[in-house]
Amino acid sequence: MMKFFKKQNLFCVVLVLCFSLTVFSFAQEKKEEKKEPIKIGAIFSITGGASWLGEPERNTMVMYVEKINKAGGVLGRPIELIVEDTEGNETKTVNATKKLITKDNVIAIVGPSRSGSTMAIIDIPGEYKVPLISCAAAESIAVPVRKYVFKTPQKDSDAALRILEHLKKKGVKKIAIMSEASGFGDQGRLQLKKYAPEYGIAVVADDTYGPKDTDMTPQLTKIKATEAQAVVNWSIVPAQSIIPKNMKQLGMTIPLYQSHGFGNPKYAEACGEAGEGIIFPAGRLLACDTLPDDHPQKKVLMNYKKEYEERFKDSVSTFGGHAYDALFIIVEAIKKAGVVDKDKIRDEIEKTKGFIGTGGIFNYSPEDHTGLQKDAFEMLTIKNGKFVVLQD
Amino acid sequence: MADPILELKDVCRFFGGVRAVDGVSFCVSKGQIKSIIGPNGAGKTTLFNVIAGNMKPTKGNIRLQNRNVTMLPDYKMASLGVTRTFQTIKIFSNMTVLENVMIARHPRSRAGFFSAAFRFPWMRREETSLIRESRKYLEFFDLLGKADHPAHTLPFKEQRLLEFARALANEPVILLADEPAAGLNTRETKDIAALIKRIRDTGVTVLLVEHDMSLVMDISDEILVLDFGKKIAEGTPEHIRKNDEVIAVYLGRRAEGA
Amino acid sequence: MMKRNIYIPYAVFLMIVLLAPMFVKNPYYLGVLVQVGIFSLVTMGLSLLMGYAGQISLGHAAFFGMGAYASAILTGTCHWSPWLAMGAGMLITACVAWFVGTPSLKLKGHYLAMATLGFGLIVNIFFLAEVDLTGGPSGYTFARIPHITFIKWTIKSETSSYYFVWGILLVILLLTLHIIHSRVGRALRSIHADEEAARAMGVNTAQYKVGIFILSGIYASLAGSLYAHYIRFVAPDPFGLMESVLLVTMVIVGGMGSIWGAIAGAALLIILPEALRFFQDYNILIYGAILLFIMLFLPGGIFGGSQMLWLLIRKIPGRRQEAKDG
Amino acid sequence: MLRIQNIRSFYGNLLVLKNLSLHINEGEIVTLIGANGSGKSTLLKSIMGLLPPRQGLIVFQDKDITHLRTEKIVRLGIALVPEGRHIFAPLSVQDNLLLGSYSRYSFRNKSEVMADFDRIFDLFPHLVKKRKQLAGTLSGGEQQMLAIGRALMSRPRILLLDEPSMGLAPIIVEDIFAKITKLRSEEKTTILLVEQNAEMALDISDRGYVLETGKIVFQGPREDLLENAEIKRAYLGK
Amino acid sequence: MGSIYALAALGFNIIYNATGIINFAQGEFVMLGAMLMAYFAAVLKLPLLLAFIVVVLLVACVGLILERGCIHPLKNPSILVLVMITIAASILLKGVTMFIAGKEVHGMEYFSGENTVVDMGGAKVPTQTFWILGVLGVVVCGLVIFFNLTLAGKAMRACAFDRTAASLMGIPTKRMVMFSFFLSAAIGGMAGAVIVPISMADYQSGAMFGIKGFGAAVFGGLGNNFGAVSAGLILGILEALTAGYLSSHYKDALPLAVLLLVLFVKPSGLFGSEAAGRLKKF
Repeated sequence: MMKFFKKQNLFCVVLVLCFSLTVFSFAQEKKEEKKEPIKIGAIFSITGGASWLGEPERNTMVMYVEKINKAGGVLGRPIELIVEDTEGNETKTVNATKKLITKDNVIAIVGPSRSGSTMAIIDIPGEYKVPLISCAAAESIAVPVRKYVFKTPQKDSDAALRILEHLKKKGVKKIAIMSEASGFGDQGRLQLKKYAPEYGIAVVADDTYGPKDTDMTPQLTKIKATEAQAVVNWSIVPAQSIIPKNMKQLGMTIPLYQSHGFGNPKYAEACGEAGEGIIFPAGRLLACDTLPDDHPQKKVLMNYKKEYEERFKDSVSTFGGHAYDALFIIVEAIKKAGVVDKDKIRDEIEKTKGFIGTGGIFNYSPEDHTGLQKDAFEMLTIKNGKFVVLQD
Repeated sequence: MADPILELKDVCRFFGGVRAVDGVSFCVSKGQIKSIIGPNGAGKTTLFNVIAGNMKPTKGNIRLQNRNVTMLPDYKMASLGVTRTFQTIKIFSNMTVLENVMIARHPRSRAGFFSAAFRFPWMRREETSLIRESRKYLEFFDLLGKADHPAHTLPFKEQRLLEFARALANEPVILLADEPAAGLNTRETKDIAALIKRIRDTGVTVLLVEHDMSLVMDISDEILVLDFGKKIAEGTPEHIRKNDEVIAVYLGRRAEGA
Repeated sequence: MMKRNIYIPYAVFLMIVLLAPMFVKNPYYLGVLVQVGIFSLVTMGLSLLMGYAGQISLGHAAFFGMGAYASAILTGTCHWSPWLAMGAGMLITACVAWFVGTPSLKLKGHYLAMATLGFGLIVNIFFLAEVDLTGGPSGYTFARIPHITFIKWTIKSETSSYYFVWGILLVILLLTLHIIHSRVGRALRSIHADEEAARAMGVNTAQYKVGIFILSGIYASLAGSLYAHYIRFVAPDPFGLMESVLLVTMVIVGGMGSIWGAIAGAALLIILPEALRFFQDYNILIYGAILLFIMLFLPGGIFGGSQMLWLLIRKIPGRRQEAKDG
Repeated sequence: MLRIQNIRSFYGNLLVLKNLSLHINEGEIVTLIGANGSGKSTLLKSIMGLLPPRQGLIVFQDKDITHLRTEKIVRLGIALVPEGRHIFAPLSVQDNLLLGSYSRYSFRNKSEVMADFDRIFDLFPHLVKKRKQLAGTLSGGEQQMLAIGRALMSRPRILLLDEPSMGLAPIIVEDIFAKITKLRSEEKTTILLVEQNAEMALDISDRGYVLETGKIVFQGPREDLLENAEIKRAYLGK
Repeated sequence: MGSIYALAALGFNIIYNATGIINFAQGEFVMLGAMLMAYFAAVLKLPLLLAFIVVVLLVACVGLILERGCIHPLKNPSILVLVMITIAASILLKGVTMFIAGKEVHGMEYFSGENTVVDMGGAKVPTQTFWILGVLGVVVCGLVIFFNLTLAGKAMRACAFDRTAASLMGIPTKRMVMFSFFLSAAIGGMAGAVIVPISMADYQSGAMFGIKGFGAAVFGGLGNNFGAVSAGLILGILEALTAGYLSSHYKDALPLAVLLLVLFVKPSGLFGSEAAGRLKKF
């Protein structure tokens, strides 16, 4: 009989635990409503397949919201940041968005981190009239323009254009494309294929790999057999660090171009010495110390880099920068609007002009919710394991 | 021999190189109790499986009521009236006693996914009559009082009875009983013997595999002895008891006196 | 007697479902409940397959995804009516289920698990690879999936979605309960208990197994269509292997062999992560821990557990639940 | 030698053995008869520590073994030949026997174990030719012999036999019973025999117990049991 | 790659053989092995051999803890419950790893130096491949010797076949189960440790190893170690061929489809015999 009772007790414990958890989380929210802070929501892929995006984004937001609040908040009111995790799953993203809007009553949302997730919720801001600034790069987020949806990262197509420009300058006529089988890789692949003819460049190979693959030699062997003069890889996952290694193993000497998704010092680290000489477009953040001092972004970038690295003991990545930009665009808009009103804030965001962010200088307009041009990208390369601005 | 219900002609079943059943021919007449005996591994259960359609014979011919049923799968055999009980009891433990019997009426009812989902009136009538008929069989085996008990709560002997009730509810032409006395004591074995006779008296032919010689000798009309997949003797109990070969490979000296 | 058995809980459940929106007004909570409804539909089918027929499928998210993609593509690219697309989705899924199920269900145990898992992966890779058809990894972006229209109401708001999804669920639930308590249900359970004996009773087990596989596939496909029209965006991610595993977990956590358990399991595993949002990063830990806990101490699932509790209250020394499944 | 005092054993919440007591003296063959479900196998499991009783005491050679683990009990010198034989089908005959000696095998007594092989093969000459064969390919009778041989490899002081005649042809059963008698006369092994085939079992044993629904309902020397009218009717079929 | 699948499959087999459990946390063992190896070798800069041994032992201990904590307390669990428990355990392991090691990707240099390749008939083969094959070879030989020639190995096989009978022989069955987890975790850890220079690892990479390893184990015929190794290698080769010559999209799908077909034709897996493949019902 003993065991029977024991089991029963444990069952009760579980029940009580579940129940109290739920109640607790409800109660928690009730209390907070009295302080009347300005609520800003954030949806990032903190866990799941894209956690390396969500993590720096969340960290950035948390850090700067604290900073702002310490400095007295906005319009005399503190900002309350509510961060939700998408777990890289579209259904969860939808839930998170609806929760932020209808339960937490946020006035604006930053995120999601990924294009797919953003596409999944793209109509929700419009439905509930809450401005949203996405940290995902895909062009389709801002094209066509949706009234309540903005984005901070540079456009994929601009990255593609920069790469193609550079290739043309180098006299490359034939390229091989590699891309990761994900929303990001897919978009980039399409952009490259679309614009390559305009630069007189032919795509002689087009291959993909899974985000969790660990060996790209089969694809690269295939490319090696073609006449490609350069490999352009479009990916955002760690797997891309394997490519330069594999290329070296195969004895391939043609240059490797990466997308802006390579913009994470960890990836360069993971490549080891095989990474030397990789060329890729990126925001200036990564190589901000090699920027000329008179560059308008230099101060912002250096500050952000310093603060982030001090606080989190971790190297800065461009993705965190996207969140930085989004947060300050919203803060600026609130200041300008003077009232905490979702529609007014939206209007002010749209009027943002000349805002110096980490990604570039933002100019939104009713026709353009991207805010950045292709000059926001700088061509970078890896020298001695460090990102530097490519000088030519 | 009048009226052969089941006829086997030169039936073989090989597993790789092993000849589990090797050219066995015999027939079972209507209303008979026929037993198959033989040492362990002689191919008795394999032969059962071949007849019931669980396994296809490698060679040979099986006829049921003058119809060729050699290659039919087991569930078809069941609907044609070949029903079996198992050596290790195989009742449906996740159902009630009544439901166990109702399953046996499966080939004699017709509700499918669609009609079940929408509960047409005819289907409801079918269900009611199913319950009525099934209770009749439970009554025959004195299990009616436990109709709503979960089947796995029955004591061993009653599970065996339930297996018979279920088999009978299938309205078999021929009942294949695989060691019905396994695990029963002498008294219970006698009950089973009486029961099998009763079943025979309702007009069902019975084919039996059994180790308990007292049971076999007591109730069989005819006995078939298998050894290494081959038939070594066939005949009445008296005949078998005196067969030298059978004594040598199977019965031993003691049985002579029994 | 049997009638009372199934209709009373059903009526109670009906009342709860109908009245729930009176207490839950927030669209977010309603949205979560809509998802509970959608997933319950899948787990109900899966529960029929697992709990009743005793077969396992680690590829059910594929059927779910096929329904969703069929709805998305047929309404978006081909401009079909959502209802027609839904039906077509179910038809396609049924055919695929038949095609896959016929050879797969001859397998047993881990081999069946592997076969269905492999099938699920292949379908997911198909969603990823056929960029021109499905939009590939970025999801279906060629057109917005339209709202569904029921008679004259457009199902757009959370409340209408709630009633729509749960309305469909209730109808299906009733049909499912009918199936369970019928000749077909008995045949399925007999397969679970002992396939050989079932065949010996004249049950065409192969046909029933494939039948129930198709049926559960259709449920999943229908749920997928509802999902597509509710979320209005489909991408391959939510139809992958982990989702299949999650679905199976829902059924087991809820308690195998009970349709109510399937609904309870879906509800728990949808609501739990939402409730755990509070814990941020820690939720994966807590989620894993809770799952482990349920499995360790309630192997019969929550429904098995609550039955045990009930038995205890009634002071009937019940048999141990776990002896039954397996 | 083995004394069981008032044990109560449960299957789940089902009480199977209700205050059961019995004892076995050194050198005896004791038969336990009873219907299916009367608790015979449960009793053996309780002795072996596979299903320890919740109450009561099991004493083996003045040592309390009630709650010892199975391994320990085997080491002390009790071996069970389980119902249905349970040989290791995928292993060879020799390996099966070798595993039988697991509880006392070590480098030091390797030769001793090897000598035991010969002892077993002497007892069951059938097995010699098949020592390299996989155990699963043996016939039922040979499997039963292997199972007994395997149990003997642990050099038990007392051997528990659960239904050794089950599913075997009469001629083989006779052979097995002959071996059991031989075991006692030659090896001086104490034996507890659980049998369905009551008549044959009682023939070779010294004493007997009758078990019904978890309780001993009758006990006594062989003659008493054979004479008892009730037992005759229920178990001997006379 | 195939070798890793083979190693993972072996891990599945060992636990399956001893307990009839499919341990879905097997992939996490590989992941843990990889993560720890990267940590010890790349961060702490321990000598390779020492790091390797420490890693394998640590992972094996995790296996032990898993058995003690999750499998052992269950008295009479059904197979399905066990499956779910191992899945839950793998989620937990993943979570813990995420906390301790973070979400980043970890990698390290090849054992015999970065970018060393051997030229084999025109194809360049990285040296790490030989390390992996070597480890696989050693593990396979070790297992063959253990299971066929030692008493403990035979006892484990006996345990796998019939646990009750084994305990009646005086074999400590519970310790055998524990040991099987220990062993299979150790093998998983080894696989992880040798693969990390090639593929790198993060806290999520376990799932893939798990699935592929499970696939290889099943297709090789569950419980059949020779089959597991062959099927693992075949799986790896098929993948490389598909990616190289057909479509990289379907690189994962095609080998799966091929193996599914095999399964349909021969339900007990490539090398499983009907009799040996005890089909467990869910």
